[in-house]
Amino acid sequence: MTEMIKLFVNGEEVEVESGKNLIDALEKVGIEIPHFCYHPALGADGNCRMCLVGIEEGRPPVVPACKTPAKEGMKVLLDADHIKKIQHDVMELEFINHPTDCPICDQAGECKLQDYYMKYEGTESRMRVPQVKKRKVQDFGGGVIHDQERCVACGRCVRFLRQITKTGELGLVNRGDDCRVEFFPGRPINNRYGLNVVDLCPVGALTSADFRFKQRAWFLKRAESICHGCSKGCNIMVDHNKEKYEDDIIYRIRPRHNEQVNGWFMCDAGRMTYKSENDNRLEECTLAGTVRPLTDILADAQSRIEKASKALFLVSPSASLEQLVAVQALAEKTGAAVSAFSDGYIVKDDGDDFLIKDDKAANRTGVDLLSIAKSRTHFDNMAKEADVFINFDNDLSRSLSEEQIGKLFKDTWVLNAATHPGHLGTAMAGKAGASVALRSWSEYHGVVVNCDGIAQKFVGGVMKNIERPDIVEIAAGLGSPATGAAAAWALVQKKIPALAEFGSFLELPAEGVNLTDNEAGK
Amino acid sequence: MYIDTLFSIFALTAVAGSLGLVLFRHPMRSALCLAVTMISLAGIYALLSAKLIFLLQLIVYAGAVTALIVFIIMFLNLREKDLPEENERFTYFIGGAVVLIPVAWFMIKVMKSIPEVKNSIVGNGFGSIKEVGQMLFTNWLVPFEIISLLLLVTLIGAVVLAGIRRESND
Amino acid sequence: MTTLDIVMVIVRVSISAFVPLCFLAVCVTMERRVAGFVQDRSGPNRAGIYGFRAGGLVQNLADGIKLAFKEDIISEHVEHKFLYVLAPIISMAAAIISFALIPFADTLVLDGKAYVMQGIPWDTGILWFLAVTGFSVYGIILAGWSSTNKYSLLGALRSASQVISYEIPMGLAVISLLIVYGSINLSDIARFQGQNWLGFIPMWGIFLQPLAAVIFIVAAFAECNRTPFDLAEGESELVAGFHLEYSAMKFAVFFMGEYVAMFASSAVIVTLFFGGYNIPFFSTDFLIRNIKPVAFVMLVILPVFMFYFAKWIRRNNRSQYPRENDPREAEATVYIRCFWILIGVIEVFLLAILAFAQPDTAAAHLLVALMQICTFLLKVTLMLFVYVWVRWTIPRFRYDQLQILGWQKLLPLALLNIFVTGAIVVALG
Amino acid sequence: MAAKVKQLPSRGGTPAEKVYLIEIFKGMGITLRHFLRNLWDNSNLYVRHYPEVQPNIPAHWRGRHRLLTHSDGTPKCVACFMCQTNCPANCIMIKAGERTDGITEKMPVSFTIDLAECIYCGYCVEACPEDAIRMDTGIYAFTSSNREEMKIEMDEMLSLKGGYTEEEYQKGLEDE
Repeated sequence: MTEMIKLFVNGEEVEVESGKNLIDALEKVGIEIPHFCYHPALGADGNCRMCLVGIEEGRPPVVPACKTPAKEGMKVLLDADHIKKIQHDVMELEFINHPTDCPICDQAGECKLQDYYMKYEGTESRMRVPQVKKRKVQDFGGGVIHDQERCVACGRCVRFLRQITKTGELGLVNRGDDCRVEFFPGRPINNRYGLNVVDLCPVGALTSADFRFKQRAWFLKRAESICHGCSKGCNIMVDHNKEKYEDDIIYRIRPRHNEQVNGWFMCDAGRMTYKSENDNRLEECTLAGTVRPLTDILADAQSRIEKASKALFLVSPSASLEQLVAVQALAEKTGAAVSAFSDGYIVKDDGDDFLIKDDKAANRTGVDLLSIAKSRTHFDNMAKEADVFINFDNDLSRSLSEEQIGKLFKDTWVLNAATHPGHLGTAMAGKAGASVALRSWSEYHGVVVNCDGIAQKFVGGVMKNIERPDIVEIAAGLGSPATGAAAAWALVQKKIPALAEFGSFLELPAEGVNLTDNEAGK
Repeated sequence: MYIDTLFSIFALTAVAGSLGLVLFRHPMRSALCLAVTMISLAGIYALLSAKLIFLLQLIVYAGAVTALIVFIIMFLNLREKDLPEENERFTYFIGGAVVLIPVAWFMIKVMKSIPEVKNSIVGNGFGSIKEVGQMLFTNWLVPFEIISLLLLVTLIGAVVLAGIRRESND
Repeated sequence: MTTLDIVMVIVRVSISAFVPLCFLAVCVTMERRVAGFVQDRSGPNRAGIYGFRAGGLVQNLADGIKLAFKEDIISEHVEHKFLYVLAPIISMAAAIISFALIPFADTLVLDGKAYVMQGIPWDTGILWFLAVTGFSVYGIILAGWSSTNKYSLLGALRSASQVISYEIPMGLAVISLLIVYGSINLSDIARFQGQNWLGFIPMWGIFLQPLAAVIFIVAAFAECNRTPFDLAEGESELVAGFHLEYSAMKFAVFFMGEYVAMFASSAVIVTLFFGGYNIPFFSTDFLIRNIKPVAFVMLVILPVFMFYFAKWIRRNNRSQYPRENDPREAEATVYIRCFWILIGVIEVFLLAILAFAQPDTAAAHLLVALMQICTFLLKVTLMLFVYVWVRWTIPRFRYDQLQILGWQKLLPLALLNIFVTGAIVVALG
Repeated sequence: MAAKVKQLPSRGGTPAEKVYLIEIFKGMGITLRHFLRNLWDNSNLYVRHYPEVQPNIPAHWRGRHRLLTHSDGTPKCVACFMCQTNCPANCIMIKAGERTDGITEKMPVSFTIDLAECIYCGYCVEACPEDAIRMDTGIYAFTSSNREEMKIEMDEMLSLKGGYTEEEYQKGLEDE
């Protein structure tokens, strides 16, 4: 428990945590101090002067809030006339050369300049001299586009690349109204976290080439999710929108703050995972080559499972705990084997010591927690025995070559439930099995456990035009005791007692539940 | 001749209506069959030159009483799924019919024993409102008044019953 | 039965069956044109055949053709399809047969035989009307109930309870009238009103029983579901009430049923309170006895009337905006010529009567009967105009106001009226 | 500032008014007067004989939309989506893209208005920061036999000309 101290803001007493600067301390209790250059992950720089606050009976009487630690008994002035004048003047300074091209700026709607203009300035420009012209559309590399005119020279991007990635591609050059951000000639941004500078930029100076002009920020619906790109489980915000007459598609993925997992950032590869959610998805459910309603396929599959001497269910290591448990319960009921064989998900030497991991599966720890076998030998043995094989969205083509898959399931009836085509390679193409188009992770809710044993909930907000089933629904349709999401969650709680205290998965805390001290550590 | 034909038609519709009343499963259909029976009976009264009874049958029974029943059934808004399961209804119907056969046989016997009367149009004033009114207010005054008293008692009873129920509900 | 008997049966039945149907067009046109004029609009005046619009009557033809050829939909959710189809039939049939016992002329004497000028020559009169209008409630209930739609059901509930409630004051108002007239036979009632009171006031029901007239007319409005009592339809809250689910010809039949019911109740109101077929101040006997002067007066009046009528047509049947060779003026010319030809034919007929007919002959009887039919239809048309006029003047009642008016105002007033009338009749002996 | 409330004297209290019938007859008198006046001479109706007599469309009338162009013929629109954001009928559909002619960076790739859904509120015109969309074509009658034809595309809207001069239009805005 952090120590609490008392100080005064505008004459009113507030209690804040000690050991923090004024911006962070007061933000916790809901008092906002405007700032451009300060960012909690990058530390104080103090160059924008927007966060100047008055200290009554203090020396000096006006201090930058980002560099001033909160102290007991401090008397902070925020709405005094001279502070307001400072804020107004700083804003006016920022606007001298700012091209007010909000209509074509992607940042509009989530821009600090816009917000602060409405809150702290709100006056017409007094400038009568022409604005300084700078470069407009400058490719910074790594998918970052720079507009020098919009820049407020806060230096967040420069500091990020020096402190966090330690690559230091960018720098501030010149002084005064010629000050601008530039990369060193011939060395554009070239690292796997470069797009974070777009999020860091408080204005529209740095924009993402990928997202550029695609959507306005205020149309986007937000869903708090977990990145399924690797086992780190970065917290993300899925920004999606359903335009009139069109499908609900994701426009971008942004990192969401979680100190325990990813801090404020995420990798560029993770940001681009949205593309596979939008495009090249399976759309139809087929049985023996013809499109059939799901209920028919499930009925057929159910009768085949009952008749089969042995059935094998292959689950994905990226599936949520609920889905894993639903399939497991189905296997227990029908006497089938479950495997989570997914060696191909691990990409050797791809990870680094920051966020990217070798293991590209989101829930491998969860698979271990539920003690689902995942070894190659187990999978091979079971595949030889089985005459019904159901794949629950495991991309087997990553682990095995097409010939291997074809050989394994030569005489087996195969139901392939998948989000994308090609999970079993093309070897299965001519085979008279069944295939079901599944919901992907941006479309369902659930809980995954990351590589550090932190269980995190995610919410799927995307509603596609084509109704696809979730794995839990399919398992229930095949006769699983987990008849729905709630029943599956109850089973999860039975198997993982550390989660038992949460009534539903939505009650999991935002920062996740660390299971390391319990089962995961075993 | 045409009187006989008309009588047969009315009698048949009356019987068909009452059969429908019992046989239909949905109360709305039964109630409408009742209306058909009432109207057929009114037709038979008309054939008997009983104009007032004919009109009263139409106004009171077909127009008001049955309409009220239909109105209440509409109020309940019964759907197929609200109706009770009646699995063995046809067994009961057949059983009931079998039980009624001796009664019917007896009735036919009684009917046959009644001497035949020739159908003829009776005198001009017969069954008209004036005649019936004069009868009611001379020969039948006391029963008439007693019945009106009885109706008044029923009315008051209905009001009292409805009032009690409302209080208990509050 | 002689040939004349059969001809007379056909004539009477066809008048009582087809006149209400023909008046549908008049009603609908009047409804729309009066609504227009009351609100300073013009109403339907565009639909025409080769430019002939007949004052908006052609619009009805267009509407009728549209309704007849529209797709007739029975929704999937309608469980009782038979009752659903039966409902409009009941309401239309009840409306038409309720007109059957209303006399549209005085008893016609031909060849020494008297023919009662009603669809059905029966003497149960007003009771028949009450009995048959009671059936129209079945149509409403069945329509609302079998539509399986909450708006329809609510509309039917309102409408049915309203019709049932207002039958009581209506019947009671009739009773006080019957005490005065001493008969339930509508022919007797109409003949009674042919007399004059003190020589110059016609003994019409409205003068003898003003309170009963008000109660009866109000109740008749409610029975017809007309404004201000049309909350069964309540567009604003119930969309269209009980006929919401009906389309095409089934809807049209409901619609026609409503107007025929309106026509029939207008006819009853005219018969009970406005002297029926009687021409004011002139009884049938008087007319038959003085057939020659009557024919002469008609001979003079008709052209004069036509002259002004033609002027009115000229004034109103033209385009209200600058237009070269206005086709509407040509149209007006055609109408005026047609009317003059009609008048000419009538004049020839009247001249023949003036020249050859003797009082108390078949020709005289026929002429008087025709005049009375015209008078009756004119009176009914005026009453229909009142219906329309009220609709476009008075806003709709709230449901509780409607029931309060029916049970707490009209019912006691009707009872009071019976007592007072009875007392006066007994006192005067 | 208090809202403007006009207090009308409460009616219906006197015994004569409580009988209703008298008031009803008064009201019927009014409607009858109108009816008879118009029956006598129907030239006083407050009716425009529409297809023959065309209405005079004032400059601030909101008719069919058009997109304005710069003097060189390129669209003024910068695809800021303000009109789409403000559209209460949700009938504007824009797709934005890169602009290469050097005027700005962004322009619409497609700009569709579904006239069947438009309610002609004029919010798009008011919201536009570039004066790129106006409803001053003076076209008020347009019909189609199917819904697809009611969608108008960017090219068509760009080719439409305004129905008024600039002065008339500006004056119309003031009148509004």
